[in-house]
Amino acid sequence: MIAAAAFYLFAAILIASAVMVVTARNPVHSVLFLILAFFNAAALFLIAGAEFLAMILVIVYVGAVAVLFLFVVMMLDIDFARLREGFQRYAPIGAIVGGILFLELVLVLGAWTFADQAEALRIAPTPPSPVTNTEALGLLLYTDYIYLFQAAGLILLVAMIGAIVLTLRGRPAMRRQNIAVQIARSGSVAAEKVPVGAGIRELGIRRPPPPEETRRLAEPAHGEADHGERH
Amino acid sequence: MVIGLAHYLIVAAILLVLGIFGIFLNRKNVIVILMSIELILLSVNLNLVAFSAWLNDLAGQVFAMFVLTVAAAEAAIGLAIVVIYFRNRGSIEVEGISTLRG
Amino acid sequence: MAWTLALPELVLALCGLAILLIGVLPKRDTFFPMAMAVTGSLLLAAVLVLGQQEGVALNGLYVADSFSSFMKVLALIGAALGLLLALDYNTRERLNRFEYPVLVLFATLGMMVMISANDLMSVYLGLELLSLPLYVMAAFDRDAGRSAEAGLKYFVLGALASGLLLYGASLVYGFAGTTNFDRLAAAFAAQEGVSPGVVVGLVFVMAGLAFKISAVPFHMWTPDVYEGAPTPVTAFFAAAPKVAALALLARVLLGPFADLAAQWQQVVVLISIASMLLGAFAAIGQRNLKRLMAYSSIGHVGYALMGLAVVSDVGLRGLIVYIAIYVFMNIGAFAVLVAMRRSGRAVEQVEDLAGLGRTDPAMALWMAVFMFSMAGIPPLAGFFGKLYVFLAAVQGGYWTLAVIGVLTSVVAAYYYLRIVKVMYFDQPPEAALERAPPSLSVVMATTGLFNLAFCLFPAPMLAAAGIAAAALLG
Amino acid sequence: MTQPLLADYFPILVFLAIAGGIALAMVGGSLLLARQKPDPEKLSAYECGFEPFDDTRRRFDVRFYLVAILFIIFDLEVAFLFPWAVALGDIGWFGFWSMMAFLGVLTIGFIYEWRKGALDWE
Amino acid sequence: MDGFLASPAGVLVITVAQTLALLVPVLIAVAYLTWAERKVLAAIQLRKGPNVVGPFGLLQPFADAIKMLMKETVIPSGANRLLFIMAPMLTFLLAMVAWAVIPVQDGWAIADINVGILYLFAISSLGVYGIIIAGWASNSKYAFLGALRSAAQMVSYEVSIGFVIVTVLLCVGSLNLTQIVRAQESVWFFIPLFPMFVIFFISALAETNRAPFDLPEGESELVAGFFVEYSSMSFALFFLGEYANMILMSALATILFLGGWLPPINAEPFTWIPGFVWFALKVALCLFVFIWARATFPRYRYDQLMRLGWKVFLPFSLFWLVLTAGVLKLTGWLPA
Repeated sequence: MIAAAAFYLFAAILIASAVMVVTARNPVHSVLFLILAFFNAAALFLIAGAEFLAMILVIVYVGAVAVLFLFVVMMLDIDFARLREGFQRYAPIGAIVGGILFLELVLVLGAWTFADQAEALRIAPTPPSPVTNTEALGLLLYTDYIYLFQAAGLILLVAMIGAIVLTLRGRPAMRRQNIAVQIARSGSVAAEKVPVGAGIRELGIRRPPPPEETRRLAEPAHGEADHGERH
Repeated sequence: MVIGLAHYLIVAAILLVLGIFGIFLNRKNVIVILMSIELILLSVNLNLVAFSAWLNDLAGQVFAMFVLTVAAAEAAIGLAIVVIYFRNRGSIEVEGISTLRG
Repeated sequence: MAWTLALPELVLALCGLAILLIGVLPKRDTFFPMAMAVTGSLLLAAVLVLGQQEGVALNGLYVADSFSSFMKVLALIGAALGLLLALDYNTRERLNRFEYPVLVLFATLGMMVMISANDLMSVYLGLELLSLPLYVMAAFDRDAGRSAEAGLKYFVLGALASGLLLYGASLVYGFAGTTNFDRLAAAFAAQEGVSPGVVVGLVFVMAGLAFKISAVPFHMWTPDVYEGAPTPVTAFFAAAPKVAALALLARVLLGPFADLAAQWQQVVVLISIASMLLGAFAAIGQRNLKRLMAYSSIGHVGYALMGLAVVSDVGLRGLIVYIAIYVFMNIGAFAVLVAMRRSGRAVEQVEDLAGLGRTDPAMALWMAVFMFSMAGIPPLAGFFGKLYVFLAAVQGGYWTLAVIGVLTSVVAAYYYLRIVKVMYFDQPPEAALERAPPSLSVVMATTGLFNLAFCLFPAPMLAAAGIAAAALLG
Repeated sequence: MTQPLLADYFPILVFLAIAGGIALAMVGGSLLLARQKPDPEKLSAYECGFEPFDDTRRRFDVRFYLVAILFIIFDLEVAFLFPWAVALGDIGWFGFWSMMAFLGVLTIGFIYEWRKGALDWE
Repeated sequence: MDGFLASPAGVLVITVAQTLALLVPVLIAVAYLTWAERKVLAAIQLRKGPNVVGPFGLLQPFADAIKMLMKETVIPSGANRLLFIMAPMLTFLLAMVAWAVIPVQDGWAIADINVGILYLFAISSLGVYGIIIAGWASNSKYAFLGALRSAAQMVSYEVSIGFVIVTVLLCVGSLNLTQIVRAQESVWFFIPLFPMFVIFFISALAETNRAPFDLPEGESELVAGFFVEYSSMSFALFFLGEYANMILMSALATILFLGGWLPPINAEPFTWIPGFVWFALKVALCLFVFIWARATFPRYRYDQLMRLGWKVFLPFSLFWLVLTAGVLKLTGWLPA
């Protein structure tokens, strides 16, 4: 009984937020309603038993895609008034078309019967309960559907290439921080063991040679001792 | 009143109709069109998961997993195109897209 | 399971990855070498496809038969020629980034996955692997507002179409129990009545696929995207993806849903007639050559669908021959279009061809060959393409289809021949068109010779098409 | 249809309600208790110079879009890794190498990004 | 009586009781974390922390709370009122809701779902929303830029956290948090997976905008980042949310790497102490290191911070994941 109540609650919020996504005045509000719709859809997935897909829906869509939507919507300066003009003109026609399409679908979908040989046609029967939903998917995804899995990998690669080709602009010559160079110490500026207690008098002021000279010095790389005299 | 498959299918059908309705209604704002496409894909995933649960066959969930991942990558590319379109045109209204006409 | 069956796709993917890595290593741009590497790997894949044996593999997701081999070789050749068109144009228009050939390669890989799909899931993933690079290529010239706009329009309608296709696929899965084509065919063969859910699902799937071949009810994007995208990208749009989409539609309709022919045949007939009518009448008033080519490609898809509408092996053979000839006609015509450049700027209006007969006779001759071939004037290949399709319609008893076909090809001939008139009888403007670069003249010559020589020995193509049709319907 | 599954998720709803209640109570409490005396000066945005001329949500560096897009793609990669990590015991070497191929493809994409400078910040 | 307990209303009452039994201590812990942080920072900087209000300043958190309560909530004119108020509540709410799945002791997890770790990974990836909405709703340049930067930072470190979690899952074989802790009975995972533990901890620092990675809210840079326009209780809620996230991340680190409620040695003297005490001690240890990091490390520049996230952590954690999978596969130690 609770499952039915939960289903109706989530389905109602899902449809209401979907309506708000389509009719919201401000695109940022419609993105937030889209996130609410994804949450409720994830809850419906849970009720149907697909818990891994529910979590992935939340992680991927709400965690990543909707963030990109927010970035795009927030960074484009939109004046909302002008966007609403076409709304009244199309609303009635759209409503009628939508209504007819929906009625026809309901007629068809209501008549669902368990296809008689569906039992035999099943490629991947849901395993018994000790195997969790995630493990069951894992058993299938990488061995039986390896062809599609690699194709999905290539699609992700193409999306990566496409995003970079479209949005990346060549940066002007930018001085990059090269940590390796910063840390590296040229050979000549080695730490010098200074005898303790000796006053400044005997040793004289020791200063590392200026950088250009150091590079010239560094070429004839002999033993360490040789550097000592040259200072 | 136990939850039947028809409940899921009807919710998915409503989402589909709202998605298509959203596209033809908001021909002004490309972002809302992209969101309507996400709604359509959500209704497809709902359909697949519901059928997979009732047919006791995991193929539907595997299909939904691929639809989810590929549609997310497609949305990423779509928004990249919207970004470069916006950089050239200055606004994301669809009505602005009328230079190609005739 | 014999995964070695999918060797061509595997090799092409590995080549793509290698080229991507090699292309990004040197600091300076490597457009030309990478384009050559991609053309090489496309031809290598074509050779591998020819050597492929038949069978279903990879857990029923992949099928390789002579139909898929024929169509894959055609798609690969179309893609290779399409890439050759882009070599000179991209360097002049500062689009010579090495990602362009890599995207062409991955789009072709998507086509191969689509053509040899044996499961609704492979259909969707192949379609997405094809469409994603096309969206990026359409918006490739990101500084030109037109290209971004074309990319955006193509994306929005492409995403909507794949959404519809998916909804249809989910209904078919739900009501029939599986997404695998062989099992679907077996299921429909066994039971007589089929549940309405499957029919609605099929309608949605057909809507999604009709969008990809830009058949009439879903053609609105075609003219704008063809005009907005850079010309070599438009050439690529018009040739190879159409082959893959038509092959996929044929396999889906004649494979699993063969027993539901009563339901979908009427729809295909209507789509074919509508496409032919629009292809003929909408292009008459066109000034922009790229929009004209868009409407002409819608028309040609209408003729090709006539072969599918008659649901017979003769009809399917007609479709295969028609689409093969269409690829070569279209690539040739677009080669001329890409070569049209006046004082350093690419031009695309019909008037820009004025007086080409005098200023550049060779290019004008090739353009005339392509235009006559598209109009269906006898000695050229276009005529034979239309001949086989009309024969199939007549044998099948579809008189209305054949008559409308003839009438629309007569009307379409008007705007093809008007281009020839403009080339030979109008006064050339003061600044003549620049000479075509070598890569384009090679493409013009090969496709032009194909159109001319087809009538001399059509036998090999016809035989191959016959075997391919038998493989699908057998 | 898996009914018991729902029993596990019920506490999450209760948590949501209670945590929401606490947050509302805090903000509500301050709105009720504290003396609210809004005056234009106090309500102006925190600014050392003058009020920003137009809507402050100006266009920003495209770099943020690129990070969000790359995050989506790597998030999908992680999403594919979860079922693999859980089922690695039973899918044998074939499953292992199929994931290694998938990671190889995406690592090539990562190297491509690195060389193109998509990961460098100003 | 048990009839009532079994009935739905009964289950509701039990769950509410369990929730309060867990949330109230967490809230108190959050309050006292603020106090502990100021005390530890003071000790490290050789000065006394708050010691005026109550013995050793123990009532300081309550004093702060009341002060915040009495302050006026200023909502800037250009701001988007509803979103402005909702953003801090969202951050706080997310940090609290995650505690439903955390197994404080064996079998004590209130919602012992078998995708526990995914639920936590989802909650941590939602943290971005509180910050972005706050930055956008307060309609000020500083706030919006700060929000974008911290969102980009959190997003970048999210990926490496994902890879680290998958590495741990390889050694466990199940997504359920109780199973993860039980798998560590032989050896705590921070020993075999030490580099992953280090990366997870540093990424947790970046995820909660703490210590060396708090550039977006660095006072000197962006005038306190996204909550520049906030005041009184909503400001306090942001801070409570941040500290609650800190505790949550420490709890996650404890569960994944430090063996949750398991005693260090399974011998007699240690097993007398109940599990949740061990859990609390380990979380306290992690929190101490959080605060210690804040006291010692200089702030990262933004490009160094992003470079570390994308160019060091991501490839290394991916490499380590592949290495772990290979080793486990070769040696056959993979959990069935």
